[in-house]
Amino acid sequence: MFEVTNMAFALPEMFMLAMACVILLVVAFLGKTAAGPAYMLSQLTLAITMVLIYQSMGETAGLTFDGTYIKDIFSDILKLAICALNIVVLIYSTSYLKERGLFKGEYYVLAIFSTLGMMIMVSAYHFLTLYLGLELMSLCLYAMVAMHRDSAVATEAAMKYFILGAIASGILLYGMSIIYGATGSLALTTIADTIQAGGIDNTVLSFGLVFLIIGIGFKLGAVPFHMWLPDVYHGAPTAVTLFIATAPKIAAFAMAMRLLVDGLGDAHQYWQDMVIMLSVLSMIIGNVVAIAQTNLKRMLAYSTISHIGFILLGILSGSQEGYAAAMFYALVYSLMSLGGFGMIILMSRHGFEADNIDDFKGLSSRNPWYALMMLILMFSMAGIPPLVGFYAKLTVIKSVVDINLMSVAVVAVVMSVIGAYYYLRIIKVMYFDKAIQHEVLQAPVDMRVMFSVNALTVFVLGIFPGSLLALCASVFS
Amino acid sequence: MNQTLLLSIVLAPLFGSIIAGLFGNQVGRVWAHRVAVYGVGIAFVLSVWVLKLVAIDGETYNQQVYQWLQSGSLSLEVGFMVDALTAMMMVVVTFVSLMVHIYTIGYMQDDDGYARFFSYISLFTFSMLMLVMANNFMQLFFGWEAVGLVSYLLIGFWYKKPTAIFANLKAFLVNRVGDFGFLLGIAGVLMYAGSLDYVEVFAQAPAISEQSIAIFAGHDWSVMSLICILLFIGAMGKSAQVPLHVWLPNSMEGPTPISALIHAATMVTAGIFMVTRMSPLFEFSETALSFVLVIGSITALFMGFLGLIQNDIKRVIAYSTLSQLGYMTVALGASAYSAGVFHLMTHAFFKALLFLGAGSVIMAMHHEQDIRKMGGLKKYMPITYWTALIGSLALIGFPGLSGFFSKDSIIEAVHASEIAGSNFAYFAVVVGVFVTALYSFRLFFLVFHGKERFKIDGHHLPHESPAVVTVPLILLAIPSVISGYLIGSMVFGDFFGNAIVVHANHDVLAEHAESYHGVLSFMLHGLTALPFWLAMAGVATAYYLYMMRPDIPTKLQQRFNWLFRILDNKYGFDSFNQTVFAGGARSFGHLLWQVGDRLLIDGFIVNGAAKTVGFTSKVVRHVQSGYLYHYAFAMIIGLYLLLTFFVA
Amino acid sequence: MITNFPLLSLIIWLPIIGGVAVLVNGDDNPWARPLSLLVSLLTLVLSIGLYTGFDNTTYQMQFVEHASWITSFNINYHLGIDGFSTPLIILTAFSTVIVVVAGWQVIEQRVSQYMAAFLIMSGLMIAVFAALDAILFYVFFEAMLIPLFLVIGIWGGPNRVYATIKFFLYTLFGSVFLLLALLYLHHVAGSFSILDYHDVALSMEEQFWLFLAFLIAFAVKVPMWPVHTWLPDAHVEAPTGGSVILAAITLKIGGYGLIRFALPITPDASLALDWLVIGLSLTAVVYIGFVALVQTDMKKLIAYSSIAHMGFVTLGLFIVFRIFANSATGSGAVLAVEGAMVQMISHGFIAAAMFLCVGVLYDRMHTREISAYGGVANTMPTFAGFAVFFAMANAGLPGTSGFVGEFMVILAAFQANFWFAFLAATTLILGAAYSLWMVKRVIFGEVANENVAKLEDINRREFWMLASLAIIILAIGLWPAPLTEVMHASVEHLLTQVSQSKI
Amino acid sequence: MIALSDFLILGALLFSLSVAGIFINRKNIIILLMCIELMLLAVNLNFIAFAHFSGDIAGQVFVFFILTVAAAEAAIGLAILVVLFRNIHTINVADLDKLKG
Repeated sequence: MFEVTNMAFALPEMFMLAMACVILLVVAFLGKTAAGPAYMLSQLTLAITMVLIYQSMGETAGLTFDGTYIKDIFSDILKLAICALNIVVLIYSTSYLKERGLFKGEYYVLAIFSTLGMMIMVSAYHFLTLYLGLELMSLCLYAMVAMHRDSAVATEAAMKYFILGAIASGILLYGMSIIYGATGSLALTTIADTIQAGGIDNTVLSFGLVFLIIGIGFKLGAVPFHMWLPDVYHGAPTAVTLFIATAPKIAAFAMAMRLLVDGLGDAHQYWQDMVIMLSVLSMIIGNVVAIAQTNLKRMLAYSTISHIGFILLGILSGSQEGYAAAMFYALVYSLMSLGGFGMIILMSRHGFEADNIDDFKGLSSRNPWYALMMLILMFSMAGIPPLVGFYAKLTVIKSVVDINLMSVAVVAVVMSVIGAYYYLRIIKVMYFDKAIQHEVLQAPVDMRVMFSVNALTVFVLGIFPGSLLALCASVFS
Repeated sequence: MNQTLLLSIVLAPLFGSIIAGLFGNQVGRVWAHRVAVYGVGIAFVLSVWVLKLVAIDGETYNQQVYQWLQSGSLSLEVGFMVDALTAMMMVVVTFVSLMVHIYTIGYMQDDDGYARFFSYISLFTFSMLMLVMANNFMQLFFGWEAVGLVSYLLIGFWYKKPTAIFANLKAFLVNRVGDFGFLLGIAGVLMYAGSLDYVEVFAQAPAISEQSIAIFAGHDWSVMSLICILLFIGAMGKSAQVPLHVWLPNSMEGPTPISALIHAATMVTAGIFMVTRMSPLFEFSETALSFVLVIGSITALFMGFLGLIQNDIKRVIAYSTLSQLGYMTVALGASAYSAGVFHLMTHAFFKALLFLGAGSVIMAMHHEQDIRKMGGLKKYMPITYWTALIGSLALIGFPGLSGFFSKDSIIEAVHASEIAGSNFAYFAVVVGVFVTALYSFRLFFLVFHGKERFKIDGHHLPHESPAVVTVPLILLAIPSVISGYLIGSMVFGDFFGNAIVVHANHDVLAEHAESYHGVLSFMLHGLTALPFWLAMAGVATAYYLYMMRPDIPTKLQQRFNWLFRILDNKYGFDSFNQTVFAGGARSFGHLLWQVGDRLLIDGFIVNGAAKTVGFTSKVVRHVQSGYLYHYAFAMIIGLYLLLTFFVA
Repeated sequence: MITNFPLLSLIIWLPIIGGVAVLVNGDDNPWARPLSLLVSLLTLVLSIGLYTGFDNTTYQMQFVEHASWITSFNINYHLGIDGFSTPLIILTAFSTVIVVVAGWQVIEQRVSQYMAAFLIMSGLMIAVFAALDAILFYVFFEAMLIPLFLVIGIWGGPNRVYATIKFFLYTLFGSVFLLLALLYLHHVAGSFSILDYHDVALSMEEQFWLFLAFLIAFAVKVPMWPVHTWLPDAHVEAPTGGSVILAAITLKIGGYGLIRFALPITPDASLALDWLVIGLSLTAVVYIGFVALVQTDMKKLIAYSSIAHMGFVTLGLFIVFRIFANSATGSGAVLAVEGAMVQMISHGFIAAAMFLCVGVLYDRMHTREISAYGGVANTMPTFAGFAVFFAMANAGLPGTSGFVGEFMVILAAFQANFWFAFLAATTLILGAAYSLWMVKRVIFGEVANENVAKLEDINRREFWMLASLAIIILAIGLWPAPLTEVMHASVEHLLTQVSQSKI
Repeated sequence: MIALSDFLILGALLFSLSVAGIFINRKNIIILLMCIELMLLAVNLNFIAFAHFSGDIAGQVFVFFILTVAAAEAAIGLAILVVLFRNIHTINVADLDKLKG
């Protein structure tokens, strides 16, 4: 039953919760001047949390809080990734926020709270915890999108995000209720056991599954539940877009894995086809529509959708290899989009968003180094070796090939060719076009360094992907 | 006979060529021509030595120099095979080449490309020697193409002349059409003989002749006929047989020494040599032989006609060359290989002589080549006159001169031959004799006799050419006279030994060999024979028409205008090729390019696909209408789809 | 021959690292050119070591290197060469030197980037020929596109963007199917080692699809009709160096891929579908020959002639089945395959030389239109000599390397079917026609205009660049045996592989 | 005695009603918020019904959490609505169309 010792499993989350409250108080008391300290504190929090997670990484996995909460190598890795990503995200965003008068304490409070939400999602082993983590994350994100109060697009984006998000969680809950009715439990362990035992009405099960899938698909941004994604990415302040586009995707991936694999793993034959549909649609719509975009944020949004399609390929394979591939892809994707949106922030300055593709014209002559970094990121997203994006695609496609879903694999590769086109367009703009304006970068040093590190990681991981792949593989074996 | 000897024969001219060609500027004009002349000179002397070894000591040689390529069980080698045929060709080639080298010193003396020219002709000598000395088809083909290359370079030697660079392209392409067949023939040989070495292939010949191949489903053809005809197509290209003769008249755009060396004496006879060399194969296919016979006789007769109406001194001789090549081919067709080769040799001497004489005239006329603007040159340039007379007489086959023996033996051979088409061939060669005499002496009279129609541009009259020009003329005149007396051993004797294979059932020369009792009786017999009187008639007609009654030709021309126009258009071969082949190929290419590549592949498929995707993208993005209720609706549709499809 | 010294790795990584070094040196660095030249020359010298140390008697892979790379998928850094890859590697190393020399003065802007791109590309391409692990192969196979994409896009002509993106997507489209095939084979064979792929048994249907995948991937590279249209555009827009590499090496990767993958892995499908490949090859020879005839742009003309010449490669590789059917002795088959290989090597040199000639003219007059020239021989006699020589080699004149490959393939084709040989042999006429007609219009004739009159003859750098190529072309033409004997064992092995059914 | 199915049907009806309300209504964002609440209520009904008939308490506990979260959600929603109104001076759904394509 309920042992205090096991609460240590949740130590990082508890610490983060405490720190979140501290930051909240600091912000409350210091008011306007709180931003700086809040920033420092949140970075500190994330750093220490990482240390805590890392320390307990080797230790035994197990459930706590009456089986509603799990700590295993999977959760540890993803939490580490989430915190690490958010540290970088915060570094990237400061200058951007400052230039636009958004450098407020609230931003960091929300950021930390939603990070907490993500971590809870990653570790949730019970519908309830899952739902709470999801909402904690989402509500904070809604607010963050709306942070830029005077921007009409930002608030519009927030509103759309909120409404659709609410609907999605409603649908998810409905699904949960059905599964609850079918299995008589909310705990994933019990659900798994009951399904394994069999004797559940398949109709009810698949009926509930449909709603769960929609909830997952929405959070991930899979077609046809992706409609919020381009508008939000486009409308939100780039700093927030950056935030939404990276860590939450990992959390959503974790949610998908918890629900579909840990909970309903034995119902694989029911959800596989559904996921195939989402995956194929996402790859097609995402890649095709991205071609027509002129706004880089929007283009990246659609490219995200297509990447989600690839991640789903790994999940639907239902094999441990496939799960590992999906996990690898999720991590790699968040790393790449971190760089992608980071580049936009890097280029932008006060009164200039740099989110139009034409803003990158002739970059290679102005800033050869950063052009090169962006080149690496774009080729990686396109999945061209020797960059890490290639191995992500390789592994997920391999997992599909191994279960003989050749048609899906063919769609995937053809779409990756179509996708390559719009990434090439960015490179073409940077390298083959004449520059139209010649301002120098104003981004602070720490960001420049961090961005270079970010891009170079993509490159180095491309040459030595072995360790990370092995890590992901080890999680599921 | 050893390898060093043969190698030095081949490499001496090559060395000269390289020095003159690559280092012409360094060594200067004089050394350029010295090196080249010495190179060929050495080759000539050694070739004579080789001939002596073969003819007198009866040696033969056949060994590889190095292995060119080894692939699977097939081994391709570069090597030499020397027998009587080869030795004879070597001597002819090097001798004429040497003459031309010397002649060139005078003829080209004030040309900028002096060294380059020597380099080319030396290179030609090398290539021609490689061709005749080859002991396998690969090397034969190498020499075959190499002489083609040099011919290309030399016809276009004056590369500023539009006509010259048109002519050399034409020559190369037409030859390539021939080589197209030749190469296929070689491929056939390899397939059925499993080797490209002469000896091995000839050994296989009986076996091959058994087999048949179905080119078109259902029609079995004799493999041997196929191979031989394909090989002969190559010969048609090189030896300018109808319809692949079109390049030779244009080739006269090249400097005159070239016309003498390449386009009269040696290269154009490569085809004759090749067929003779392949006699072990051709003997097995009467089909091929009669094909050869008919093509040859057509060339012999109809090309002769064209010679009648040419006014360019070199073109007249060129058409005469075509017709004479026809004679040789006829001989081959009649299995009288030795007669054909014999004529090849004599023709080489007197035709080279005629061309060089023409060159000498042209120099005197300051590069005026129209015979209507000449005349009466006899008194200005006696040496040229007398040598030219010897040459012409030899050409028309005046008894006692070389041409008489070779041509007569051919005519007799054809007369005796029984294979299909031999009757027509006989008619052709006999009529040909008259025609030959007519155009030859038309030329001769118009140039050297009658009134002087050229304008003397004030200061100096035409004068005899320098020694470097006249000496070769004299040196060539000698064999033009005496070489005929070799007929005893070359045609009726066993000079060629087993280099030439003739099957008993069409060994036409054998019959004559019995009735051959020495040169004198042959000549006496010739005096009573029809060809001789035809020739005389031709000469008489020429004298009457162009010396006594110059008005008649013009009248005839008006009277038979249609005939004249046919001849003037050279039977329309050139215009046909220009429009159908050249033009046709270009427009066909345009069609494929514009319609096939541009429109269908690129337009529809490639860019079409890209456009489609782009268009779809533009359309689909409007689904993202921006309206919340559409977004929600999309989700509901998704829900609906999932529910309908997947709820078990 | 198993040696401990990692010669192959050295040859692969030396240019890549050297390229990076050049790149970081920056553009205004005077050492960019000499350094690149040094690196490329060093690579060439080392690669010759491969030839001298090569053991002709065995088909086994040599200079093998094996190291674990991606353990979780058992993907290895597995290198090795046989008779097919060795000549191609040397060709690559040589072409790189030529390219560096060719760009010496011509490239003014972004010199180090230019040189670096080519050095890195050369390393990657050598690796493609040496890779024995499917994924390793694919990685280099694709990675090679990146520098080429940039080279064409940055230093290319006016329409470069269309050309380079077309080229990239075209080839990418082809290669993704290769990836699928490789993954499927791993699924069946349980390993990514190409050599294991050779031995795995496959049903006819599997082979059929795998073969199509291979064919799409490599047909685009070769390129075979009708997926050739990227090549003329790419060539026309690419800088001289780009064209040289494109023609000399990238096309060869297509042929090499067919040898390494399609034939040994799916022999039965190759047998069943050889009519397709043979048909396309002959189409390439004839159709493309006519198209080349009417080109008005010199580079386009040479590009089309490249396609026609590569037609002989694919023809030679796939007539072997018909030859086996016709004759008991596979001698003709050996001839065919070796002919294809020789044709690849020789085309590498000849096409490179032709493009360099065009480059020489382009650097002086900045146009590639044939009509803009005429009578170049008057002002550039030495160059004219080279141009005519290379044109003759392109037309397959005996004594030049261009002849050897075509000769071998045509001889072999006759043993497969008379009409194959017949159509293939049309290149004697067409090849001569388009090559020499161009020469006639560009080189010969009176000086066409004052620009031509102003031309000055090639300088020492250009002279040695062209001379070295001329010497090699002549050497191979006069004595191809040293080239072919390297491949005998491998060819024999390949033929045994294709003659055994896998079903 | 009311059967489980009756509750479920009612829940389903409420759910569909709310869904319909969301995409049929094109006037007022407030109504959207209400529809969302309705959706959550439908879910709650399901949970309670299942909990009751399976005699398991967890479902009812879940409902309490849902209610609280719903409240927080509504708060955030309204806050965003206020900001939105400040910017575009309307709460008409059809006017939220700056972002599209």
